[in-house]
Amino acid sequence: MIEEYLEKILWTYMFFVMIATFGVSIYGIVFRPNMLKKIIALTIFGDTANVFMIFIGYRAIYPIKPPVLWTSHPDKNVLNTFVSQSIDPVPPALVITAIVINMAITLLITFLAIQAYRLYGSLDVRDLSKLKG
Amino acid sequence: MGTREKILLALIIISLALLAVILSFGALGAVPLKTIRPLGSFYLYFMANNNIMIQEIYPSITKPSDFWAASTEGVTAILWDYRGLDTLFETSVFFFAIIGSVSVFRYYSASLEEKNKKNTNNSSINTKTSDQGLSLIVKLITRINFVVIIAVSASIAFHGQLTPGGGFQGGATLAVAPLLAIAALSRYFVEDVGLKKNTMLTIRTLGLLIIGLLALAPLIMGLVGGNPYIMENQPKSWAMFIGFPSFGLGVLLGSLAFYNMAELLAVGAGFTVVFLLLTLPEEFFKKILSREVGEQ
Amino acid sequence: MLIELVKTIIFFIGMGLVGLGAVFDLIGALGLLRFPNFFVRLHAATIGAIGGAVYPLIGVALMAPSLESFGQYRWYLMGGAIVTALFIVLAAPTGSHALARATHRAKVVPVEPKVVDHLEEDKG
Amino acid sequence: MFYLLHLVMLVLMMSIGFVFAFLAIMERDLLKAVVFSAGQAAAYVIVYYLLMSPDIVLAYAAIGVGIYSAVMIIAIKKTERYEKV
Amino acid sequence: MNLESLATTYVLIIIPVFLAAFIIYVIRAVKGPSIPDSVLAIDALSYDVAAFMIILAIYFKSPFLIPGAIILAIWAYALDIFVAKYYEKKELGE
Repeated sequence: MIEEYLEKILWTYMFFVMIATFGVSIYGIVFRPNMLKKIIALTIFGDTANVFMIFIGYRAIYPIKPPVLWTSHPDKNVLNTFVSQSIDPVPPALVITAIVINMAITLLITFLAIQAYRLYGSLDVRDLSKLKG
Repeated sequence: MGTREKILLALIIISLALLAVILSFGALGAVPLKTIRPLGSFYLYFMANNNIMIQEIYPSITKPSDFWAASTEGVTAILWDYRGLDTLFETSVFFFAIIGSVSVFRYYSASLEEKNKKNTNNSSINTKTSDQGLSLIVKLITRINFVVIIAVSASIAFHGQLTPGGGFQGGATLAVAPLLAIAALSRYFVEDVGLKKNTMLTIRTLGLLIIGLLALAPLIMGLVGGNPYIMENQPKSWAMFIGFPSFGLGVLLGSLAFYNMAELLAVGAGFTVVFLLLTLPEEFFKKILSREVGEQ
Repeated sequence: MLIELVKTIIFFIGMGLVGLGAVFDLIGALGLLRFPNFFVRLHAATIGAIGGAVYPLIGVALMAPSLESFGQYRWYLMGGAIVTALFIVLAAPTGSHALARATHRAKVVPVEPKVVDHLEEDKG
Repeated sequence: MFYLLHLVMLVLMMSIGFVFAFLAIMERDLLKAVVFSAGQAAAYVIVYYLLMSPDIVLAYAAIGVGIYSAVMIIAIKKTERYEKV
Repeated sequence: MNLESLATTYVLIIIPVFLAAFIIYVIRAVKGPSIPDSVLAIDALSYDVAAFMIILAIYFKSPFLIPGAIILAIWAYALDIFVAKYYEKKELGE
């Protein structure tokens, strides 16, 4: 009984921590003036979103294993035990795609930021917005 | 902070609080489920299944091998087989991001030639001395570590269908080798070894080309004999080309191993290009940019 | 029979190493917290990295052959542990060395309990 | 009992990740922010590990701890280190 | 009691010690007056996390959780080298 309550409280606490991280990173993206700081905040936001997705796809059971089969020739019992213990493999597959695309976008933005510094001598968005032409 | 920022901040806080309330009532599953979802269960049953059990679960299926992904690792099976097209376009996004980066730094080749010319004129004093890179200890240990890194990345990529890992993970591990070489031994060492920008671009394009050809192979074979399909590993009993060779559930499982190797090449070479571009000395860019501005 | 005995002894040696590693880890962490400045903390970091990471890894590698429920994959566990231990033995001191040398050169942190500073003299 | 220990580890690592993320955003010294961001990535690596997805551990350890930090350190070296307020 | 359950129980006792050490490392990384202090703490934290991952593989009885450890160790080393290079040289490519 007490374990169930504790379990629920702990899971809810984790979701709240995640939402707090979302809030902090959105603050960084919107209000910090430096472009590199914006990029760091963006990566933190993306990572937290990925963790959120994995959390939703998780199974709350104790003997839990990654979705990898032990034997290459499974019979019926092995397969049933495997499915009853393994996590859902769909969210990890989605998250790997998300991580790669995040990283590609971050690389491109970083290159653009460096080029902007070379051309205009500043990374501050307030300075960059005053430029003309 | 102006009025607009205040409104924006208030909106952010309100939406996050709304999300928190929704979650705490358990809408998205504040405590994760104890059972598995049907889609996940499908993937888990059929990713490495040798015709067992399928007809019990889905009696309508007459040819069980139609759904077989030939991998003992669930995530790789989904990435390169069930959602193969998605991964193909993801690799393309990575490819075009690097194309964009190269085109942003498009003065690269000119500056490198200038640097080489300067070196030959000045009898290359700063490029060959011990002044480059970090201390001798770091250089030696880094050279030893290259062996470990390359072996680990190869094992991660080539066993991708049996143990956790795969092409992208192996490529991201392989990328640490040029990165450490750039930091510890200087980028001139990397270019002397032969890892130049254009070579790496070629290898990367080759990797993507292999992936594309592998994906299109069933289509081309199918166009000849009828019933074409694309990018899938599992044998199709109704098609002319019944799938890539899979020698039992041994080491080489269908096309997954080839996809992983090609992805390893593409990702490792792509990261090398990025780091070679990023660590270019700043003074050449300044010179070139000032010249261009002066001409205008 | 003899092989079983040897395996069991090796297993207990491995367990001892894992426990020793945990204790060393805590000691290294406390040292890193309590020592006064960067150059002194390098000692504690070495205890944390070598004592806290390499010893447990060797211990796991020794424990692995007795874990029957892992099947043939216990050799995979053993190999992974040994390779990681080998890499950390090589990398951790090198990383600390590079960091200490760069910190000294850039004068980020003053060398405080200083009797003699040969690195400074070498630089001239 | 086992399950609760698992949950306590998860809670601890999420909290460490939040602390590092907060410091990374609020820090004015960008180099320090990058180091804190690497710490956040290391905490999230254990979170992914405890949520039983070793594939993501492989990909994210390489990208979050290594490549982001390296790219950002190079970019800071090329541009400027302190954020203007 | 066979060796396996002994190993699981033993690892269960070990885990809190490691967690305490992690918390102390984090305190040093947050407090660290200079950047090398933080980097040193995060470095030691990463190596210990790598070891912790392999120990936990015994606890969860799953050998497929271990390959992340070596990757984490490799990239922690790379972080060290990069911060050192930042302080030592004018350009990171030299």
